Parts: sequence; C-alpha cells; structure tokens
Amino acid sequence: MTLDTVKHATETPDASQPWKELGLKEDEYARIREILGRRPTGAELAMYSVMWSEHCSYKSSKVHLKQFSEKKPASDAMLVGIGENAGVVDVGQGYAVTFKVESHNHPSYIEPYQGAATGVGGIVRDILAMGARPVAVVDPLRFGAADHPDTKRVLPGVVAGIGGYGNCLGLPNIGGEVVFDACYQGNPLVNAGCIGVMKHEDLHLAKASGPGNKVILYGARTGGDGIGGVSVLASETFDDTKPTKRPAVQVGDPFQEKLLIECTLEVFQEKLVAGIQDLGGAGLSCATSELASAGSGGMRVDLDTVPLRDATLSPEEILMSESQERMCAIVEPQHVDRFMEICEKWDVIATVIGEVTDGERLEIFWHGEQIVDVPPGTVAHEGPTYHRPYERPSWQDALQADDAGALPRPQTSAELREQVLALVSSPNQASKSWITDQYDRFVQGNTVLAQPEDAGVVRIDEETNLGVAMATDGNGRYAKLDPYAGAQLALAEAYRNVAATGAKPLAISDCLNFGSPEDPGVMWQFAEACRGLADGCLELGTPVTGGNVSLYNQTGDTAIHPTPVVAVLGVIDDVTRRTPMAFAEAGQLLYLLGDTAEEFGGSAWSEVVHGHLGGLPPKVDLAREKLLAEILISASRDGMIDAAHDLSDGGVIQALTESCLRGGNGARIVVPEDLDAFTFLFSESAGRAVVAVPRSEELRFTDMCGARGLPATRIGVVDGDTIEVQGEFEIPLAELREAHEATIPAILA
Amino acid sequence: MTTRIGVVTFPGTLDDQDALRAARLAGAEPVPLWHRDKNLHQVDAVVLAGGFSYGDYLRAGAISRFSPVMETVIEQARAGLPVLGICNGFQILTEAHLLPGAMLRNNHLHFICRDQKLRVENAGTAWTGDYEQGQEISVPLKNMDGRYVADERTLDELEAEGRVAFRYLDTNPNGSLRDIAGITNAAGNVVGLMPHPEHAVEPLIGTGRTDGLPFFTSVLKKLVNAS
Amino acid sequence: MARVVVDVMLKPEILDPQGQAVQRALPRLGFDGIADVRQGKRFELEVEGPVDQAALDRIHKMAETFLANTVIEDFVVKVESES
Amino acid sequence: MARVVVDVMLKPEILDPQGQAVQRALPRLGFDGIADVRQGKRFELEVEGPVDQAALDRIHKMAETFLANTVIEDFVVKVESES
Ligand SMILES: Nc1ncnc2c1ncn2[C@@H]1O[C@H](COP(=O)(O)OP(=O)(O)O)[C@@H](O)[C@H]1O
Ligand SMILES: [Mg+2]
Repeated sequence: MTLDTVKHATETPDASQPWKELGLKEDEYARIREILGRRPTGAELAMYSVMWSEHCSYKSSKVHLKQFSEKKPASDAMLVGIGENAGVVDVGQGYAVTFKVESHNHPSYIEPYQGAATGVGGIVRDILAMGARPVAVVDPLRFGAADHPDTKRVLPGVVAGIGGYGNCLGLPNIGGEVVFDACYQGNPLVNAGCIGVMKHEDLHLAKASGPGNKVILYGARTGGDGIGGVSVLASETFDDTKPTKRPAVQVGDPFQEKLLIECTLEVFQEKLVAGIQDLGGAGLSCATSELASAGSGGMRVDLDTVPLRDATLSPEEILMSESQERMCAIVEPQHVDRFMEICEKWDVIATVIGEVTDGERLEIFWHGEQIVDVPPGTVAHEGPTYHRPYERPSWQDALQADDAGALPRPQTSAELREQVLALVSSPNQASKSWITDQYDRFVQGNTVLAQPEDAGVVRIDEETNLGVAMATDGNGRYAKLDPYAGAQLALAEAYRNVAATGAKPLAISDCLNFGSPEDPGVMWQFAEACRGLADGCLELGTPVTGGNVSLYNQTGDTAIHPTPVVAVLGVIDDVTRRTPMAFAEAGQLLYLLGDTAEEFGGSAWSEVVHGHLGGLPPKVDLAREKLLAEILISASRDGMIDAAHDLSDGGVIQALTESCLRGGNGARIVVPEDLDAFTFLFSESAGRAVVAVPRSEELRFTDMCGARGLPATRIGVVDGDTIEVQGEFEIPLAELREAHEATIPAILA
Repeated sequence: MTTRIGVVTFPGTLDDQDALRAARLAGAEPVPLWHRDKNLHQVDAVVLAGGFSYGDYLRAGAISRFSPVMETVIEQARAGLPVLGICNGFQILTEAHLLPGAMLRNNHLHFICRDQKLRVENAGTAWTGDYEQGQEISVPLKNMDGRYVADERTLDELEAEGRVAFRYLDTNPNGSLRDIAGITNAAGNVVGLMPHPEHAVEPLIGTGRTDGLPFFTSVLKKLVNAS
Repeated sequence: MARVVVDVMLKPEILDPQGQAVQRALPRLGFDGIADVRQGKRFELEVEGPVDQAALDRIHKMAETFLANTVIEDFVVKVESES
Repeated sequence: MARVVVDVMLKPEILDPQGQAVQRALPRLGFDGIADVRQGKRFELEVEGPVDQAALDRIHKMAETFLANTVIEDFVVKVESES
C-alpha cells in the first residue's frame, strides 16, 4: 500500500475515501476538504473523524453545555474553568483541587473488567495532567435489574475492574453509587471520578508553546488498542456483528499507570514541563492537536519515532490508537535530559517525537514524508456543531399524571413494618458493602470518611487538617419524570451529602448519561437537564468545573432513563470536625431538619412496593438546600451535632436504618404530630436531614435553627437495640441488619 | 541519637508514605529507601510496605524479592536487623524465604478491605513488645493475595515455637490456614503480617483507631534498649 | 477419567502487562535471551466418561463461553491423558 | 526463535479456589461430567538462539527460582516449537 502523503493527496483529489465508515457525515467530509483546500490524507481523515466524533467534539451537546459558562455563578473559588482537562478550584491555604467525572459505559458492557479499569485509568490521567496528585476516586455505577442474569456478568467484572485498577494505583475509593434498574440492562453506566490536589503554583495547562520545545511521549508503548473505539463506540450503539480488525477493547496496566503518576509528579516538582496532556480518547490525534491549538499552533511530529508494541501498525492507526497509560509533555530543550533521567528512574519509556514550531500548522511525518498538514484548531476545536431538534415526548404528560400519591398505602402497622423491611432490603436500598469492600479506602492514610458515609472526606494537609469532601448523586427515576427537576435534585442531593459531613460545597462536575441525541425526546431530556443543572448551580453558587457527556446509551430504540450524575466538591477547614453518619451514642436526640410533604413520585417506596414510576419528583427548593447546608456546617464546626445523615431515596426510615446499623444503636421514634406514619417514614421530600444532638447542645442547636428559620422537629432518641416507631412497630437491629446486608451478596454470590 | 526506620519503595509500592508517617508519629526518623539502592543508609530497622510491587503480576512479591535493596535487607535481616513486612511486604518476605510459607489468592477470590480484628499471639518480637500477650486489636486489612499457606509440618513448627504472631479473630477473611494473620522468624526480628498497622496510627483517619502504633513504638523501644 | 487441558492466552494484539513485567525482570535476574514472554491461564479438567468428539465439543463450548473471554483471549483444548 | 512453555500449577495438596469456582459454576452453565478443575499459569517464552540442553537448564532454573514458587507450585518445561 502506498503511503497517502500530503503530496499524494494533492495529486489524487478524486480518490475515494472511507469517510462514511469512519463515522463522518457528507457535509463534514466536505468541510474538511474546504479547510484543507484538498482532500485529506488518510492520516488527516483519521484525525478529523475521531476528533469530530460525538465523544470528542460534543457536537450534539455543546449548544446546551454552554449554559454552564453563561450562567456561571460568581465564585472566587474557580481557578480554571471548563475547557481544560479538568477544572480547578481554590480550597484555601494555597491549595487547589481538581476533579472530574467521566463515563466508560459502552466499553464496560463489552468487557466489564477492562472497560471499568481503563475508565479509572483515564480519569486519573486527566487529573494528573492538571499538575495535581490524584488523592481519591469515586465510582457512580448503574446496572440492569439486580436479578437479571446479565447483571451477574457485568457487575462483578465492573467492580473488580474498578478495584483492580484503583487499588493498584493506591487511590482510596471514597464514594460512588450503585443503582439497579431494568432500563440499564443492555447499557450499564460506569462513571468514574477522581480528585487531585496541588499547590496553586503547580497548575499545569495543556498547551504547547515556545518554538523549539520538545514534544515527549512517555508511558506505555503504542499498540492497536481501541482503534476507532472512540468514534465507533461513542457515536453509535455497538452491534457486535461489525468486524473489527483491531481489538476494540483496551487492556489497562495499572502498574504502568502508577509509575506514570510518580514520574509525572516528579517532573512537575522539578518544573520540567511547559505543557502536558494525557492520552485518552483519540490518543495522539487528540493530544497533539489540542496541545498545538492551545499553544501557538505550530508542531512537528515524527510519527515513526513512536515506540510501538505492534510493528505492523499504520500511521493512521498510531494516530488513533487508544493504548492506555501514555502522556505527552512539552519540554524546553535544556530540560530534556533531566526529564529522561526521571523517566528512567521510574522505568517509564520516554521518546522525543517532535517539537513545537513557529508555524501555525500541525505537521506529521512518517519516515520523512509528510502525512498531515492541518491547522490544529480545526481538528481540536472546530468540529461540527449540531442544533439537534428536541421536543417534549408525547408520553411525558401521561407519565406525570400517573400520580404515585394515589397508590395504595399500608393499612395496618403490620403492613407498614413489612414495607419497611421490603424497602431496606431492596437491591437499591440495601447495603453495598459487598461491592465497596472490594475497594481500598485506607491507602494514603488520609481518609477521614468513606463509604457508606454521605460523602467521602480526605485530609489534604496534615499540619492544618484541611480536607476536601466529595459526593456523587443522580436519580434517573426522578429525571425521567422531570429532567429539569431531576438534574436539580441530583445536584441538591450531592450538595446536601457534602454538607452533611460538615464540608462547604464549592463546585461541581457532572457526567450526563443519556440516550440517542437523534431522538428528539431524548434531546429534550438532555436540554432540560442542562438547563436545570445550570440554573441550579447558579442559585447554589457552585460552578460547573467540567464534566462529561455520554450519549447513545440505549438498547435498540429504548433509551436509558436520563441520568445526570453530579459530583459536588466541598472543603472542610478542619477534618477533626467532620460529622459522621453513625448514631454512636445512646441518649442523643434525633432531629429531623426540613419539611416533609406527601411526595412519592419516583420514590423508592413506589418502586419497591408497587413497581411504579409516575407522577412528579419531589419539589426542589434550592434556597432551602442552602439554608440546610449552612446549618449542618455551622453545627459541625461548633460541635452541636454528633451525627448527620441526609435524606434522599427511601426517606426517613432508610436514613434511620443506615445510621442505627452503622452506630450499632437503636432509636425510639415518635411520628411528628402533623404527619401520618407512612408519609413520615417514606416520603422523599428534598432539603432534609436527620441529626443526632447531644442533650447538652439541644438548646443551642434548636435556637440556631429557629433563628435562621429552618424547621427542626424532634423525632426521637438514640436508644436500645431496635428501631421503634411508637404506636406502630418495632424492629430489632439484628433483623434490620440481616434484611439490609444479605440482599446483594445473595444476588451476586 | 534518633532511631532511623527505613521504608522501601519498590515500583508499585503504595503504603510507603503511610509507613513513613507511622514511623514519624512513633518518634523515629523516617528514611525512604529505594529499590535500586543496595545501601540501607544506616537505618536501624526496615519496613517493607504494602502495595502492588511490580503490579503483583507474577506472584505478589515475586519480582521485588530480587531487587538490589533486598540483597542487603536479606543479608542484614539474617544478622538481626528488625524487618517488618506489611501485606505486600509480607509477601516479599515469604518469597525471599525470610519467613516460611506462601501467600495465595484469597479463598473468596475478591480483594477485601475491612476493619479486621486480630489477636497478638506473640508479644515478644521486635515489633510487638508494646502489646500484651493475647491482646485483641483492630487494624485495616486490604488485599487480594492474603491467604497464608504452608505445609502441615511448617505450621506445627510455627505453632510449637510461638512463631504465629497474629491470628484473625471473629472471621477468617481469606482462608489463611489456622487463621494465621502474621508470623515471625525464630529470632523475632523479622515479622510479616497481612493487615496494615500503619493505617491505624491516628485518631479520625481510616478506622479512627490507633491500634497499629505499638508496632512502631515497640521497635523503637527495643532499639533504644539495645543501644 | 481423562485429563483435558484448556490453555487460555491473551490474543497476540492485546497488551499483556503480566508477561511484560516478567520479561522486564529476567535480565536483572541474569536470564538473557528471552525475546518475549506471554502469561496465560492453564485449566486442567478431569473429565468423567469417555473423551469422545461429543465431550470435546462440549469442552470447546465451555472454553468459549466461560473459561476464556473471547473478546480478548484465545484458547486451545488438548487431551492430555486418557485412562 | 523457539517457543518454550512453562506450565505452573498449584501443588495438589494446596487449595485452589479459582479452580473450584470454575468447577462449581459448570453445572449451572449446563456442563456436567467434570470431576475436578485446577487453574494454573502458562508462560510462553520466545527464546533466542538454539534451545539446547544448556538453554533448557537455564529455563528450568528460571522456572524454579522465579516463575514458580516451589513452596506451593509445581512446574513443567516444554519445548513447543523450534524454528
Ligand atoms: N460504587 C460505589 N463505590 C463507592 N462507594 C459507593 C458505591 N456505591 C455506593 N457507595 C457508597 O455507599 C454509601 C451509600 O450510597 P447511597 O445510598 O447511594 O448514598 P446516598 O443515598 O446518600 O447518596 C455512600 O457512602 C456511597 O458513597
Ligand atoms: Mg447520603
């Protein structure tokens, strides 16, 4: 096969090209020809196709995502916003934190272990590329029905992959989610988040400037992994009949990544890099074009110098390869030797593959012949923008009219008790420790709180006890009923979870998991969720620092529930003041904060007892969320509460069960006068939490709530070894524990 | 003079920083050691920390055992240098035949991370002097290959000589024979265990207990008394 | 009882970090002249009854659906001993 | 280049939970008549130069000291292909 050089392309303008197979549309191909003033070479076509794919270019989503910038709340905390590998937030004392959530949904369905593992690897490199030391990971997960046979294939593999990779990197896993719903049957959601910490001055940006600076590729050798994976996997639902020449599955090597992390942190520390970029989706195509276009534009790369694992790879394939555990650094010539020494110290292969030029074009050569000559910005940033049509689905009204409030409620105390046990033992409400015990939560010795606490908290400074907190949440059932409110409820819940530990929420990242954007109904869900999230962030004062969009999550024509997952980052000045969720001390008083209304739409109760999804999700009141958070933070700082647990799916009874079991103490509960027992126990009204108040602090605490206008209702006391709801029922903790903890092992064993 | 506790970093070691911190909190001078460097830099004791050295790819500890630093550690351990192997460090010590037996994949085949109860069965080693004989402690356990095995004769010998240093209580988390969580060599200077005392040295962090700190204070006292 | 062995190896184009780690360690241990190492799994099955074509077909099926992950692995079935 | 294979299996007296897990799963998947399963490792080494007795001795040594842990494992060295 002759090499398709730039010269050859100019001479053979009419040669037919596989743009369609590469996922490009006719007008996109025409646009590439227009940009170049000729037909693209094979290598150029590969680069454009992969960079203009949905996954890399956000072509369907970006018109909606821009609200996150347009409606950005004024916040002093933001150091770097959307657009970089990850956003960066000031957390005080000279520290900055970077964090992000990404999806690896489709690969994890095909090969659960490796798909999930490389998902963790990718997000960790993103964080590393900002100049930060990764300090913790989180993993929001969604699977098909718990009792479906395929869940038994997918879930253990995903969990083992996340654990296998994260544990081997030495990153504590401090939180996440596990949700089961038939809508994710053929399309599990594997989202992974990472938090990194740095000093302000260590911030590194992905740009290549300074002509003469060297482009260094370091880390694993390049192989045939995931070639075309980005465009094929992310832009269409996969059908496994399509023949693939190269493996679509990438295999992760966490050991290599651990070396890459240590090596990279050391070159940062010695200030040897001028710019840096991780290699993720679209591999070298992405890294070189983004580095060049964010810098002054000019870069020359000799592609034949790239160290290969497979000598038969063509230049196009090398450009598109998604081999894991690679990074690309821009290094001034005088630092190259030292850079190489550090790589050698860590057994990391490093190669100068090119240099920054004073031109404005990205030029790539193969054995001396030019195969790419493009303006890098057109590859990296000027991909197509779609204004896809969207429309409220015709079924939405009927769904909302199907009010969960009309479902039959328990008639007797015995029935109520039965439904409590059914709830806390249902797969979605049951303990997830079978899963989370496979994750190392102790490594690095800074974990203050981790699952099953409301938010993970890690210490970032041993001297001052400064710490950061993170929680991730998303409720696809709520979002299906109302995507605008659903997105806000996800935000509110994660925000509340962070505040419940005593940390102040600062900023968010998100992972927006939706069906096909070519379906106007799905597109409407997406647009609504973005609007809801942007409006919510503006009101709560928590900017969106970055995130990820995963589309085409569907099986055939059936999309998953719209599933916006929100990660909220918070800061806590003194981790010794953190509030855990366990009711650890008998005699402490239990208070319910917030208002409880009859809200059952999308609730766990409606799902578990009636298999029902309909009506409206709980009402969103962000001003109330803010007030609740302020109270929780003040109370933690001033030592007024010993435990706090946010209320979300499953309502009061779920929260009481979790806090009692964790503390090994029971509770005597009195139903508040203005509520019936059923509503009190099962409603999912937002903006609420349960706290345990030492008697000595009761007055101070209730005075504070009263003064600030937050309803605080005394609902009982920590006591005994049962949960007793007076006048209704009593359940021994042992029985609750069995119900809560046996479900998941029984399904997966 | 302060006591110097060295902690070896192999490629893929994860808990080296924690072990250095634990040494510091116990009052020792923490000294990082590097796998390629044979020189132990006059340390008075060595900790082989947890992690996945070389990815644990062949067998846990199998590749590290052949590193330059281990040549010196093996030699000096035989001469009486206190050496503590935690988790991956324990695996390295068995691969290096400083301790008998071997570590295999957990019987349930999963990585497991939990707060684990142990009984200190031998409070006479270099690393356990600050515990009471029979004391029950709780420290984090986290591993994939934690199942201790040895042949019957070796096990009987370990028992007879009081060289089972720690035993799992309540549940055996990985199928280790005779509930063995940690062992010592005959001289009592080389100790290996799967659970992680270095993760239990500060209130509020991890499980919030400090049950692991006596490992580090024990060796300190022993060394100070000896000098 | 007969022994049938199923060897499962990563496909050649798939990264084998385990084999690589072994290979990189060899020269340090003084073993030269090994150009490549791949690490895979070996299953030894004790089969009841005759190992005829039907039995082999079943084992092949088992290897394909269960012992190997054919997304990333190849396998070979061999009859090792009959008795 | 020749291929030499080193098969490493747990000693028979050592519990093999991986093999057992496979065996337990088989009937559920509809595969009967497998009395026992043991899972081990297979190393494929590409050897440079001639695979003479000296080379085999070296590989045997390598297996004994490194590829297998003879406290718990047995191994077999086989020349698979010469070229
Ligand atoms: N996949 C997971 N990885 C890590 N932690 C998880 C995972 N799934 C759930 N958790 C943790 O379990 C606890 C309970 O989860 P969940 O019920 O979803 O919390 P909440 O309802 O408060 O958001 C939380 O601490 C959460 O972080
Ligand atoms: Mg919570």
